[in-house]
Amino acid sequence: MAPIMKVAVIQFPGSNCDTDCQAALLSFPGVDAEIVWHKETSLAGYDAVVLPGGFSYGDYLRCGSIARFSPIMGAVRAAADAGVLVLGICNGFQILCEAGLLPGTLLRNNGLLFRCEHLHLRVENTDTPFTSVLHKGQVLDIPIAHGEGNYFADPETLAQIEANGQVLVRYCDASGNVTPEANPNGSLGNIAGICSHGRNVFGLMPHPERVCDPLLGGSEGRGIFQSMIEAVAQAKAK
Amino acid sequence: MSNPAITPELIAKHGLSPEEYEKVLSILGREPSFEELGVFSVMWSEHCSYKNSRPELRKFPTTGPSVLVKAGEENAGVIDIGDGWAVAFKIESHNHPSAVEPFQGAATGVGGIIRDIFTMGARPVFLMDSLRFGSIEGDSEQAKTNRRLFAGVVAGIAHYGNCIGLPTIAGEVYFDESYSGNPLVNAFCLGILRHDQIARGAAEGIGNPVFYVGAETGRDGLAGAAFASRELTEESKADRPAVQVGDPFREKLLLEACLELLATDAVAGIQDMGAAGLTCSTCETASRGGTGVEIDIQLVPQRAKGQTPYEVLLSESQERMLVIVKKGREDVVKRIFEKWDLPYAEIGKVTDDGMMRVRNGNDVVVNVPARSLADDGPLYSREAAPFTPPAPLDLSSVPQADPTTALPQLLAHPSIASKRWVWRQYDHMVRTGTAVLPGSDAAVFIVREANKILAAATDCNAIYCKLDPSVGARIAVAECARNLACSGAVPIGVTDNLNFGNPHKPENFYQLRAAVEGISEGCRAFGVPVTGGNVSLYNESPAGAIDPTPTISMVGTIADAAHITTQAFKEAGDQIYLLGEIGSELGASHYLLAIHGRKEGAPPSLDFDKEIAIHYALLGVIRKGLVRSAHDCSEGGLAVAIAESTFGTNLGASIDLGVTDQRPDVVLFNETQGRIVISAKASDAAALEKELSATGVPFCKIGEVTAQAELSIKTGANSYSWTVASLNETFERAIPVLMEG
Amino acid sequence: MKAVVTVMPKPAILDPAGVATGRAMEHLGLKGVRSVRIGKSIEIEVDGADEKKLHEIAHDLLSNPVVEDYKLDILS
Amino acid sequence: MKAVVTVMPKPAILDPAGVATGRAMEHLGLKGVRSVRIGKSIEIEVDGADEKKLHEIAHDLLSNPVVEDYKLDILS
Ligand SMILES: Nc1ncnc2c1ncn2[C@@H]1O[C@H](COP(=O)(O)OP(=O)(O)O)[C@@H](O)[C@H]1O
Ligand SMILES: [Mg+2]
Repeated sequence: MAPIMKVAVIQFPGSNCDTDCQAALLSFPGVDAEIVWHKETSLAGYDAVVLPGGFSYGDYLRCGSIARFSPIMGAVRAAADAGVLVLGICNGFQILCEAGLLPGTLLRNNGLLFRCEHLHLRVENTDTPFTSVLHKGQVLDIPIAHGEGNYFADPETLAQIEANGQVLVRYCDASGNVTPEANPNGSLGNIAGICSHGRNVFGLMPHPERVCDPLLGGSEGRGIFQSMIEAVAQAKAK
Repeated sequence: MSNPAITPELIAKHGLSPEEYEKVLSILGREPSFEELGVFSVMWSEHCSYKNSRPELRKFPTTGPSVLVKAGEENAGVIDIGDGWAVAFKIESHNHPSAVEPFQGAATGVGGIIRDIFTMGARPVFLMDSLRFGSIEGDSEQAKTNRRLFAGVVAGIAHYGNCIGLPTIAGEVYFDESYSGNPLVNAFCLGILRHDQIARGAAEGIGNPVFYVGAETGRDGLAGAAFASRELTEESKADRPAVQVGDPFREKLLLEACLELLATDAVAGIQDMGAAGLTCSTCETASRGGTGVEIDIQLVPQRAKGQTPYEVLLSESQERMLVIVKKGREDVVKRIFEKWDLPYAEIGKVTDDGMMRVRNGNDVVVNVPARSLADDGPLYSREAAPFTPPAPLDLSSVPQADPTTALPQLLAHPSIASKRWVWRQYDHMVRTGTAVLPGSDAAVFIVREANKILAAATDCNAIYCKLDPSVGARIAVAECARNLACSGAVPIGVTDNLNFGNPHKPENFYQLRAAVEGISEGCRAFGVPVTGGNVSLYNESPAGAIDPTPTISMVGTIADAAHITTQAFKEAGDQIYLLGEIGSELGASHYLLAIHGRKEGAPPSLDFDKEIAIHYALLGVIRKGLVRSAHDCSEGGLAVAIAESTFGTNLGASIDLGVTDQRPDVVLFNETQGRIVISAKASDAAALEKELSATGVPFCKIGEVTAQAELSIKTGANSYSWTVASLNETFERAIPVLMEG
Repeated sequence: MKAVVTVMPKPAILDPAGVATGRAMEHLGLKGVRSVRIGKSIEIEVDGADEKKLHEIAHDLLSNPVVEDYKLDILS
Repeated sequence: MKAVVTVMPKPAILDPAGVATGRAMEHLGLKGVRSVRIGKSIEIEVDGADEKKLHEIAHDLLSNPVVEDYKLDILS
């Protein structure tokens, strides 16, 4: 039987959450997930694309700055333009920003150190293919692991994405309050993840694929993938 | 450029003694070339030859039904874990490079141990780190230097591990003056493989081509192996250009490319280039294969122009491997390494004459029997000083500290305080297998592809080892096993890192010998083999030798996910028990050190039979589903252990130890071995007590988990209490405040 | 051709590393530190002299125009 | 006083960032890239003019003499 959703997980040189994302996706019935090498140039046949975390090209120059010129990025851009779902996690988010598929950029954490820990996210908008099964104001426990996750955009851009409801998740405390203490990296407006104007490209610094198994710290990341599956299924039903 | 003449000074500079040089002459039957002198020098250094420690290392138990590759046979030992799966793991030190350049020294230490693991054909899955620094408290220049070293080492490990995508899931950090100027940086890596994937580091098959793959050779870490085998002196600073820089990105590509290559059947042998680089890998593969290897320096990919053959041979550039390819399969290497954008070159072939032969174009610059380098190095039996056991602690000389203040002081001691500041900088969740995160006893990792649950811990209390090396080493093994038991795991193997001072000093050599004997005894008692390890000698700074530090890392397996246990209390009303005795041994304790500034007395005694009985008893009740939390008592004793079990929960504990005839400080802070604090549902209490009684191990109920987040402890007529929040704050803030102000 | 590209954070962008370094300088006894900004210096040696291409690379690859400015100096 | 400290990896030392970036430049069509080295550029504004102190800071704080060289330029 054909899968409900066939996902391409892009493997850049230096990606290291590629197989984690693949395993998380494969834990959903009806989902097929394949690793696609960055030297490929087509994404035909895939319903969704995931740019996983890691250190593409070592991230030595600037996170995501080299990966965005990879051969596959032309196909990623075309897919995004065609309305295919594109999810960038951590390094994937950085790459999407560098490629201009999402506005703004990610600066070094204001505490200057890499941070890996569980923290809380508040769901801000459920009217998207990535958050539809969640509810507004819901608090998710999802871990981060990054040294450069400090979201920045110029004031006009920021005002625009806020006004358009493009901010999908913000760092918050356990009760859902968006406070400076709950901000792990200095992100403007505690922004943890944003989507594109067209809603089909989503980038976030936290790692939903790390919380898709109760044995491994929880399953609160599943809602994001589940939302994607439903969006794809609905689109196919039409 | 012409080579220097071989003079006694040059020989001495290469660290070869006159007798060793005589041996070189008799092997060759002639004077060595400059390159050959360099090759003998690094291969016969302590770092590569273990010339001072090998006779001792033979005492380790290394065999067992689950041992697939024995210690010393290959780059890392391999242990069967069932269903056709196996693990390869090993620990390695990078102490001296980290003293000179903490960030790169630690980073390349991690890179090196990862290569040791994937050389075996295993996919690396997690890391641990064991670290020692001088005191980081106060405003002295020394403290500032120690903070700089600590920050740099942690950042270096984070840089390499995070970038390559391996979680660092456990470790330890201690601070003690003896490590000022000579920090210890020991890194551990574990990999997973199927039995039929075990790769060998042997140059098999006469005529097979020898490939160089990975990063280009530059003038990195020239003669680092020799450098690691000397004491750190002021002059060491002049060795500074010898620093190696790690490139975790390249290593990630190399790792993927090598595993992809090994999955084909094109490889006859593979060996990483670690210490002594190209030299070591060529002569070791030849020696293991019973063959010879001939290479041409001019074919080696090089980063810098104008490097001499000597430099290329001895360079310690990172992220390189030597691969012996089956003749006719060269195209497989080409295809895979081009895919991963990595340099590769055919640089020679396997020969039948047992020689390590190095050409520079048409000139032969090295022509030495490979075995003489890799296996026939000098061996020394050093003199061990007679040991006088420490006088037992005279308790009357220890003023009684008020536990109300002593407990927070202990929790704030950097060696006991939370290491979150460290492991938060490490990605400890990548590869989505970490089921128990750092901060509990042993870390637990689920290997998805093999459907196996592993646990791992690393331990060594060097104060115990300083005061009585044999007892200290035995305790290190027991503590590791205890940490595993607390997580629900059964040990399967040990790797050790022997960090000691200059072995020419008889008191240091005694420490080495006693530690090896202690570890051996411990491993025999627990029935686990030593699968490999590392020796780092000459850990001395101008102030003297470090405290002897035989770091133990132990790996275990957990049969069922339901057995995974953590140290935190779970629910109000749960009953708290102590397995083992209340104890009274205060000698060598952290209480004495942190509160009274004294490092003295005899370390606690260790009875393996009792210890093992307790571990079995604990595992038995864990498997019956009767245990909700388990945490062993280590530095700081019972009070610290109970406090730690309240952290990270919104719960408290009400404890009554009921002891009337002992000083409260002794009851709360003694470090008697073999003690574990567990909690159980009230409704399971009777069943638990019944099970435990049947095992015959000592245990007693000591209290209850409370909804109110307060810790209260009664001993005899004295009672003490603290809010959990204040203790937790003290525990969590200690290191960040020292490091960030 | 030898060239140096200097990439600096835009004036409006907060530079936490610069701030931290400025503080450390004061601790080391440098008085009156007003501002410290940390950027990158990239030295390039290349055959030929395609200055236009270099500008393109400095703009697209070496700097992130959202938050950084670059300066290209041709040394020889 | 305005000063710029340029900190570069020492010539013999591997510069992974430079290597990765050099390759990316070639992919972007810059031909004949011989070497790329990436260092830091630190702009300092400070009251007074203690050049000796600045050298000290550049050496001890801003650079790591084990693997890096620095250059101090006083702009004004
Ligand atoms: N350097 C480190 N890296 C990763 N984890 C660490 C490190 N140091 C300590 N930890 C973790 O912190 C916890 C407490 O460590 P430690 O105080 O050494 O425990 P114990 O006394 O039980 O051996 C453990 O989970 C340990 O793995
Ligand atoms: Mg423990």
